[in-house]
Amino acid sequence: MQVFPFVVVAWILGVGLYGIVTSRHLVHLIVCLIIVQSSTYVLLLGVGYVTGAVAPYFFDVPVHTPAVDPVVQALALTDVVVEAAVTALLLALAVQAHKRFGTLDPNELVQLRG
Amino acid sequence: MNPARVLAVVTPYTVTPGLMDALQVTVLVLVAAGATAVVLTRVSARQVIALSVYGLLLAVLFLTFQAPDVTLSELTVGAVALPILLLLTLAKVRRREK
Amino acid sequence: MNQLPALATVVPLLAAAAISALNPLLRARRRLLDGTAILTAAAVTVILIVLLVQTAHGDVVYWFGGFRPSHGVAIGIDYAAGPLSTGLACLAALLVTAAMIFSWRYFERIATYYHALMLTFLAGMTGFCLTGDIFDLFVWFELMGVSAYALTAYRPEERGPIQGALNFAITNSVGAYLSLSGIAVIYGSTGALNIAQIGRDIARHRPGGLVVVAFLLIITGLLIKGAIVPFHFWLADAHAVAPTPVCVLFSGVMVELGLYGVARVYWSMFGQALGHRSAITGAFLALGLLTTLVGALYCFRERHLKRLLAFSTISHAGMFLTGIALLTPLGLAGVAVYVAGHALVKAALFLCVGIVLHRLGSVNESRLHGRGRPLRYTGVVFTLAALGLSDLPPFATFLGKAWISGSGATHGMTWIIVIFVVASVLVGGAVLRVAGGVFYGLGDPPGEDQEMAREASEETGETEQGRQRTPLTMIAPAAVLVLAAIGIVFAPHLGPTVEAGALRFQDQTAYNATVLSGARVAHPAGIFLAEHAGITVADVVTGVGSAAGALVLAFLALYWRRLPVLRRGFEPGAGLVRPIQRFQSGVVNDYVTWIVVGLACLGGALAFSIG
Amino acid sequence: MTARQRLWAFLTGMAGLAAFYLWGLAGLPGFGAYPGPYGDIINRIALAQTNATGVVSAVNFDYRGFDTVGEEFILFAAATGVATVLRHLRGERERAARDEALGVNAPPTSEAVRMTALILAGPVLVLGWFLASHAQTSPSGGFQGGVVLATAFILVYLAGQFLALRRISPVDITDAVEAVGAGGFAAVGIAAVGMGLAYLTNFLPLGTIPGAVSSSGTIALISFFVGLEVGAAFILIVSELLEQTLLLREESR
Repeated sequence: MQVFPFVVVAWILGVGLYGIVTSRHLVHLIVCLIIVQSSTYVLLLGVGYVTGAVAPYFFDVPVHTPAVDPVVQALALTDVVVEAAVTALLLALAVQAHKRFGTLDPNELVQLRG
Repeated sequence: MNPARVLAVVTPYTVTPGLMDALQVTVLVLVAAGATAVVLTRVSARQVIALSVYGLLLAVLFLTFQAPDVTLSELTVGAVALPILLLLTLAKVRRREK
Repeated sequence: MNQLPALATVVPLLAAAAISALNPLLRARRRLLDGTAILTAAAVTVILIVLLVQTAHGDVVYWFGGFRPSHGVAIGIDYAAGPLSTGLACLAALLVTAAMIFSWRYFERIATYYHALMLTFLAGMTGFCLTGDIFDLFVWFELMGVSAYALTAYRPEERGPIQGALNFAITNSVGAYLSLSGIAVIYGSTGALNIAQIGRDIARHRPGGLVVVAFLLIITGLLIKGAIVPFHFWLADAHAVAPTPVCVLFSGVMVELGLYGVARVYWSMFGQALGHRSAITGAFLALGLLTTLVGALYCFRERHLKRLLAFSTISHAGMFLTGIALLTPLGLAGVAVYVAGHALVKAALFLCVGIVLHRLGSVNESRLHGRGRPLRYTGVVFTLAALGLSDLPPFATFLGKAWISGSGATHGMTWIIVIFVVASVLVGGAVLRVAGGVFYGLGDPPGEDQEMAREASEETGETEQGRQRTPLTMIAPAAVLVLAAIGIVFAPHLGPTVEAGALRFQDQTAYNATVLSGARVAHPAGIFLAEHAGITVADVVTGVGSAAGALVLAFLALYWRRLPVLRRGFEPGAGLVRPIQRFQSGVVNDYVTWIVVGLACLGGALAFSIG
Repeated sequence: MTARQRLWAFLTGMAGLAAFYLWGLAGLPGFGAYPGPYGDIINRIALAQTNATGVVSAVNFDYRGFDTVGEEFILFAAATGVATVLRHLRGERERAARDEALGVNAPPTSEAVRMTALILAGPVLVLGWFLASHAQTSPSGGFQGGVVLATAFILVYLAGQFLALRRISPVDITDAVEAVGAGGFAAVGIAAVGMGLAYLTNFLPLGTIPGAVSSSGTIALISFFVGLEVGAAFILIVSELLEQTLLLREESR
């Protein structure tokens, strides 16, 4: 249980990168990029977890109760929005790529070679 | 098992450490399976649905990691907003193919 | 309270938001829009110059939100503005100002999007240079990235920009997410996000696997942005298609920011922990020199002007990494001066290519042969800048290269100067061939390579309408930048000051003391002593030699048809095109594969050096 | 490289990278044993210093507020980028979607969908603002609130009223609202600089009851601006993509 979450993180990262490398459709590639980024959330929150601790909200719990690390959650929050922003821009590029190239297969999306 | 096994606070809803470990392990396995499923579905329309389910699984995982803020954020962005953007892009691409 | 560090990043952000908010109002008044953008960029340049003067005798540390560190633990975010980092930020602001002046009124703009994106790009660069917090570094890295992706795809009517922006965005995003994993790993071990605090904590015990993995993961995104082999493939696709003012920023300073990030992460965080092992620096030295040669070779056989300059940027990125990997203060000082000189010269070259595109509507060297004669001033500035790129003595590029190779020679690595000269001859030869062929019609037009011709032919004009006259706002910034590249060399006692800044950059204990306890350290001490930063006769001879070599190579490239003996060698890179096309394939799947393979090899090399 | 070569190169590279990655992760102090001082210190002092019971929002909008400024402008730059890339290009003329041209003003949505969408749009709007304004109390904040606000806009599209809606929320207004959101956040910081404090210092009164909606000074204000900006940015992105889908833009040959 000590290392298992980090093995899952490595697995998600590997699967995501596999998806990007073998992708034949740009939207599929962008979704695999989302998977690669989601591996960072699981890693971030896994690193900040404290066994047997409560969530860092002291509305109904006294302040000194052992709580999970809030900083990591703030970082993960910032990341979720960064992911949405980059994905939106990539999808807009995908729409234009389909208009200009007529296809969304990364192997055909080649104007500049060599 | 690491030393900090004592429970921080005991309420009627507290999950015993043993149960929490089991819960986290199962959800982690489901998340790993979800990620593999999303990557292996090559049909884009179906992949978006798989991504939405994956977003839900991640949200449950973050709940077991005691991170409600990130859960809500993953739910709204990962399970709702991103799939909508993806579906709109696919609608545009499919309409042009016709 | 010295508010300058915060203003350097917040002023462009506020201006971008204001411009975008007044979109309907400013859309019609083009002059007001350009004016505000230029004013903001100039204001940021002035702020950073004043800050640079203040950092002369010590880093200026600024804690956001007023959360100062209590007994060695930082809970807020800080800016640690040192002489080198502020200098690089100031260079970035200067280039943005020049780019905005270049695009005064003639650059095709849409509503206020172009100006807002350029200002967020500037804010991302200044934030990246000055920040002292590792996650903040990632946030500004992303802001720089997103603005750059949008600016690359500025003309979606053509296929090139779309492919360039997609390759750029996907490769840099993969790099950014790997860097973020590295940040999460180091945070999991030390529980700190402040660069100084992390550096102090991990230096306490022997570096385990975690430190090495975190180091490599964090610099992955930075190496990709710094276009180091094998992560460099995206750069040529993105640079060749971006609008000219954006190319000025990409080649002039964005690539150098990636390498500054590598230097900052090494010197302020992992240096002491990794114990400056020669195996680690050896790996980066090899990568640097490999990049120098690969970039120069690609550059010489290119016919698309913007792509040619992009490949020369890759070559120079390799030289900068070599200078950093020497770990000596003179080497780092050489890199700083070389970066400044290269940015100014490369910016001038790109602006001239922009003028050629504005007046003649094409960037294909074979098609432009001899048509550039009426552009007299542009020709003069282009040729001067081309000589600067091949490291002719009065230029700052020559000074930087002399110091790097001098420092390498004193440490027993005399072969660095050989590789540098070969690369500058190839790069200088290519750019001088363009200067001679396009602006003065010398020799015969280079062979028509159908592949490159197809790429360059699609390049439509980027300015609103072709003009018969080159407006002053286009040629003036180019001329000023080239003269500045010469002016730097004559700055009073430039050597000692830049070397003192390099020493302060390399002294991790002084950095920790300044950031965490606000101590003033008068005499920082790196791991190597400061060497004499002068110019020897040998340096001048090698400088003039490499420039002469470049001229001879250009001459051969122009007149090869009339020299029967050389016919085979100088066809338009016939021998090299096939293998190079297999690598520079333009398919993003290949680029990500190269990232993974490159990381695995680099990781293996570092693991052996520690394990 | 051919697909096969690429796959084999990737698999070997990934094997090496995964081994290297796990070798590093093995050095971590193990799942559930968070070593660091940062989180524990923040948990102890957050309520006292900012009167906010939601510590994550306190970190997001106060202790590490400058990260959030950067992240807001990442979303701002992305939305501007989407508007640049999907803009009305020179050679394109707008032609209403085929089915739209046949007098049917939207894809034929059933009455049930249209009814629920319209009924839900109001409560979703209220939920969005509830989330954005309760950053310092409960596990919510500007981000989630903003995205929920954008969902209200998508519900209206589901109800098939996109063309009607397009007239009342043209891109310019959403652009302005987004810029006001991002600019407002940066301006709150500049106000602190105006008073001689460090950028983004929490200079407003913290209120008496910890966790009340009016408590914790600038955190509530910043969360409001963030909600405005995230909502407007997502509405802008979705409407840009909607315009691409519903209103075909064919290049005039």
